[in-house]
Amino acid sequence: MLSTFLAVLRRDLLLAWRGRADVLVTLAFFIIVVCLFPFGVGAEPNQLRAIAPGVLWVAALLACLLSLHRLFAQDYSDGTLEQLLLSSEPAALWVMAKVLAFWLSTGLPVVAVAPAMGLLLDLEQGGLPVLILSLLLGTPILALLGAVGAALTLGLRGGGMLLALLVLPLFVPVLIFGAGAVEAELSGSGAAAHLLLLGGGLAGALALAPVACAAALRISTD
Amino acid sequence: MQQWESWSAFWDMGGAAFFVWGSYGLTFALIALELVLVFQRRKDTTRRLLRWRRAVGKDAGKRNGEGTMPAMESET
Amino acid sequence: MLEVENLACLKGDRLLFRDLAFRLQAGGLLRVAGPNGVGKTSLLRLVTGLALPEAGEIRWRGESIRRAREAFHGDLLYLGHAAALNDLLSPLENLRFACAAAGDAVDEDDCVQALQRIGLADQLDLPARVLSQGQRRRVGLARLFLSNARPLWVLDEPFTALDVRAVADLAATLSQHCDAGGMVMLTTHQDAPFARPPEVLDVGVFAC
Amino acid sequence: MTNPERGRSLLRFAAPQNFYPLAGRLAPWFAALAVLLTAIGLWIGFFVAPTDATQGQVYRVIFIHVPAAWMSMFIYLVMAFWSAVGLIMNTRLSFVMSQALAPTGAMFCFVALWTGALWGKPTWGAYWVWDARLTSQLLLLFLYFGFIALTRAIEDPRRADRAGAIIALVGAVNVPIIYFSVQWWNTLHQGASVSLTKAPSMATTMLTGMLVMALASWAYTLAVVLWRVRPMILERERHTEWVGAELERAGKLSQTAGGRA
Repeated sequence: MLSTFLAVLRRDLLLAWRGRADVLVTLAFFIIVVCLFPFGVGAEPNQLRAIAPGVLWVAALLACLLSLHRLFAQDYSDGTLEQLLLSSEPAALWVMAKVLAFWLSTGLPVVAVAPAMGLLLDLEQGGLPVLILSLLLGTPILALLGAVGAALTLGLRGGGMLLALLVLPLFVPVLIFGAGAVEAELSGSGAAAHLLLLGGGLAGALALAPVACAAALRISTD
Repeated sequence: MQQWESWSAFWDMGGAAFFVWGSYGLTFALIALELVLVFQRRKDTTRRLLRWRRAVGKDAGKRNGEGTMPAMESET
Repeated sequence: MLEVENLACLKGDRLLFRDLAFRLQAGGLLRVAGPNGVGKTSLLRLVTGLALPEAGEIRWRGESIRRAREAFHGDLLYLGHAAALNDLLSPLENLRFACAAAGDAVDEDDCVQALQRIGLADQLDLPARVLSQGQRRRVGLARLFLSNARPLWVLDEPFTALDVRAVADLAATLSQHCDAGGMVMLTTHQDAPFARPPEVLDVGVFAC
Repeated sequence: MTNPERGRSLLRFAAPQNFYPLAGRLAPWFAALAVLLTAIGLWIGFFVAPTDATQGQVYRVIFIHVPAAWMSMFIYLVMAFWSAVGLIMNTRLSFVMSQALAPTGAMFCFVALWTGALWGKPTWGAYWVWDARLTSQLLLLFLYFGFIALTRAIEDPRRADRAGAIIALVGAVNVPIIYFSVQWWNTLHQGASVSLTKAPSMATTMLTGMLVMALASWAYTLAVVLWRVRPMILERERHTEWVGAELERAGKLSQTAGGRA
């Protein structure tokens, strides 16, 4: 039953490995964006500490956005997408596999280096577990929502900017709850509510986004 | 004029003339602009489609080979 | 088996054809003909369900393909213009993925044999980006040797960029598939040595 | 129409044919209604409603700010509704409707932001504060821009219709989430908590003025959307015979008008 799902997951992970330069570029982008902030706002530790959760989250969001257009572009131009749409499995299933592979190859590395970048901004160490947890819950939502945008803008001129315009407003709640979780933890009010909301958002996105994305892919290849 | 002592008091809006008239002014300017654009588009579309139709041939709807699509026809 | 009725196809703002109808029975080999731009590829994409028709219906085993999509796609093999090859993967990896993604249980040995049979024995493990046009084409066509379980084959210009021997081999494979009760629908600009002459569907007749 | 099969398959071409003249007949009436209601609303707003005890005269911006904000949200929902109808029933007119609504919705959204900023300056001392309502409104404007940009960027009308419908629906699902999250964020960050619409003890005349202006913006939206949808229908259906006849009629009209001038 899951043969398409597994085949897509395996292939996309293999492709991510073969094209690992792309993954490294995304990671480097994330690191550089974070490093820009002290130059922009000044290296005063208190100030950096105050903006650290927001900066890390915005940088993670931009890194995700930057690589989103790659999600379907290659498969669209070489005809693989058509073949996948002709699989007898529901398209929402293998879309999930593609998004999962995308997240494992771009979201997860960002989550992995985020604590180090947090230390660079002097984020208190008590906030690091919550930072990781919020990114683990939040970045998959970004990938799922972004997949819908990527599917809609397939093959369009200026697709990258259009994709940003389409999905950035949708990313705002994730940003609010993600960065908010870290701040709430640091201010002592506890991050449970934020993390629960992120978890709820992830569940909702997992249920709805693949279906919308599959519909968008059928429309874009029509 | 229950609310205002004079017209100049009305235009002054209790010192907030810029904010009140700025709001109303821009709103009505935008509405006017939107209406102008809508009617301009109507004119443009009609003119363009008319030209297209002349180019394709008067009886575009009945001719084959131009990729046209008769809505209703009584053949067959 | 495959029935098409009243089909109309809109491309951009042009109606390409309408009232197109045909029927393909088990064992049938149908060649879609017509000049360039008449909508041959569009017709194939409509038949596969990749594109939505403007009007009309396509039925497979008596059921509309939109209603019975999963069953229909389980029975269908479509090879389009693009060979569906990823440049970073080898022909063998590409072929294995294509089969697995389509849901065919094919093991590696069968894939290797299929590639050898189509003349890519030496390129099995090279990345696909070094292949020539004809070789890329062949990787896609190798799926034909592994898809006998799928009765309906829809092929868009399968003979392009193939040499004479490969064309003959492919034609023989298609004829065999039909003899075994399968169905083939294809577009081509060249005459291929089929065992028996194919039926011809001229899309130009239905053009608007 | 001797062939019933074809009649059915082309049924949805018939709907625009009926809708086009209907839209043309209705639009002027809605426009007249809009003018009338605006006149009444402005009269109430400026000459009947009393001066606000705390805010003075500035509050009179409310008579366009609030109706515009309401309208911008409502139009997005209507767009999503037509998009859903289009995707489910496969009717092209629904997609055209949602695309005709978008610019007006974006315009109201911008008006709400602009008037909010101008109202905010004397009230809060700043043109922009990251108030929950204003921020949600700003995000809604981005959603409108996204929809408009996407439908304009796709050349194939059928793909543009459907892609726009998907993004409208995705946006509509997200609007409540965005609103909730922004509210949450705003209360945590202790931003400006003065809410624009919660003017203390709002007089009934103020409320009446606001409602009349809201009705006026409804009528205006209906009129302008009906006017905008008409050339869009002509464009989409230009291959049909009725559009041909319509165009010939319009061409003759403009010719005689040109001859006179």
